[in-house]
Amino acid sequence: MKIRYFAWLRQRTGLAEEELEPPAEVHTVADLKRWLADRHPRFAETLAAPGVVRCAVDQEYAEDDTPVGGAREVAFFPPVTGG
Amino acid sequence: MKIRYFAWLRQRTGLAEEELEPPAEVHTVADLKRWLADRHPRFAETLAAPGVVRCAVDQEYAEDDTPVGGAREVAFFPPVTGG
Amino acid sequence: MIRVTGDPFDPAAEIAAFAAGRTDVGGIASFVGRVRDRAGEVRIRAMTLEHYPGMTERKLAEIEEEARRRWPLLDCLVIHRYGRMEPGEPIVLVATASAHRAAALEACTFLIDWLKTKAPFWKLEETDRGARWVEAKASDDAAAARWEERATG
Amino acid sequence: MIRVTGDPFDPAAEIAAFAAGRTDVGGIASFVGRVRDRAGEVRIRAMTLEHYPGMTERKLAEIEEEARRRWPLLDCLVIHRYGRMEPGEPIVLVATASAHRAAALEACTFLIDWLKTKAPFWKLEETDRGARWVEAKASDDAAAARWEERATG
Repeated sequence: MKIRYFAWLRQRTGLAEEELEPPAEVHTVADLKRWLADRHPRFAETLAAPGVVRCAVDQEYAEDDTPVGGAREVAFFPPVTGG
Repeated sequence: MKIRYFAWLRQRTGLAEEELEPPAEVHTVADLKRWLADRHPRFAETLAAPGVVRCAVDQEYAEDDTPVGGAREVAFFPPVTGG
Repeated sequence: MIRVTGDPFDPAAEIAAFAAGRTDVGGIASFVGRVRDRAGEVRIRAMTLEHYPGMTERKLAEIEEEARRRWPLLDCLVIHRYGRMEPGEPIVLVATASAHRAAALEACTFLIDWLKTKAPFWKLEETDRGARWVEAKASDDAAAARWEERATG
Repeated sequence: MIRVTGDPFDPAAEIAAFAAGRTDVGGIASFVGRVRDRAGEVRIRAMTLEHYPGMTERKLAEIEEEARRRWPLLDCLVIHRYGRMEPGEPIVLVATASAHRAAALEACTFLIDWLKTKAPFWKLEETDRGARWVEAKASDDAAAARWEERATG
């Protein structure tokens, strides 16, 4: 599974993307966040703050309860500010 | 006093403008309409229909009770359709 | 800026020149109204716009002033053509510039809505069934009325 | 049509080509968003737009599809730039064409409102006090929420 980070989350984790194999008990976005928090301590506090981190699973916006099993790509980023 | 007619009112009266001296008893737009109706029979029926003829006195939109004494220019026209 | 002209104009060139080189502008909205080739089932060959010289410029200036009073516009342009035009030709251009998009977009919509009901223009259509004067639309009155300010207090 | 580009683009040239030669179009609305030279008291030297390649195009296409579902658009164009831009440079262009003005103007406003809150772009400002990521605005959420359809029945 490819994990991608954008904007200041990318700066916080220090990487734009990484290829990871989450363990079998990671079923949802919430599970994945908990697992990633252990790997990226500076990402952990950000994940804990409500409304700060948005997520997309296979390029569709996702919520904490969105399943990630079988996903090819999960992305984390702050609220968008384009236009 | 210059009286101007626009769009199909111009076609109805047969003239774009005329220079007239209304009698002293013509105080308002309504008075002027009555006086003009006698001069332009084909204009009379149009003036009688409600909401069909708009008026401007010295290039400001006017109502039936707007005074015309001292006006240099009074215009009659249908509802506008620009843009 | 207000321009009332009997000559053809190029909306894209006007938009290119509008607020050019300004770095305080965050949003530019524009609207171009063009002659269409049909109205319902009726084919339109041409459209002639008659106007009231003098009063037209005065009314457009008042409408621009009102837009500038309501929104913090950095620039504002209204060009309206009169005379005979064929399908595809531009009749009117409204452009607005502001620091933020909402002001530019709302002011642009306001300007064209008020212009439609307050500027003294009249359209004569040449159709395949003859010439006819376009009638005022209730929907235009309703669009303009949205912007009437309610009395306060 | 959707275009996401790292290269500069010319909004006026795009508007000139948009719906060109069509005689069924009665109204064309457009909005251009540009980099501003300041945000409040802070001077902006440049703006870098990061985006999510692939998802950006997908989201913009969805937003265009939604606009076409809601309004009878004859043409629709969204160009959004990414990369580094300086004050005065265009970031985004939205253009809409319809038979009537209300559809063009509403769809244009809708497109920019939804794009602001749904397309995955992030702005990094270079200011005279250093670089900073632009925060999402509650006013943008409110503008986008205006267009949420209420469930019927």
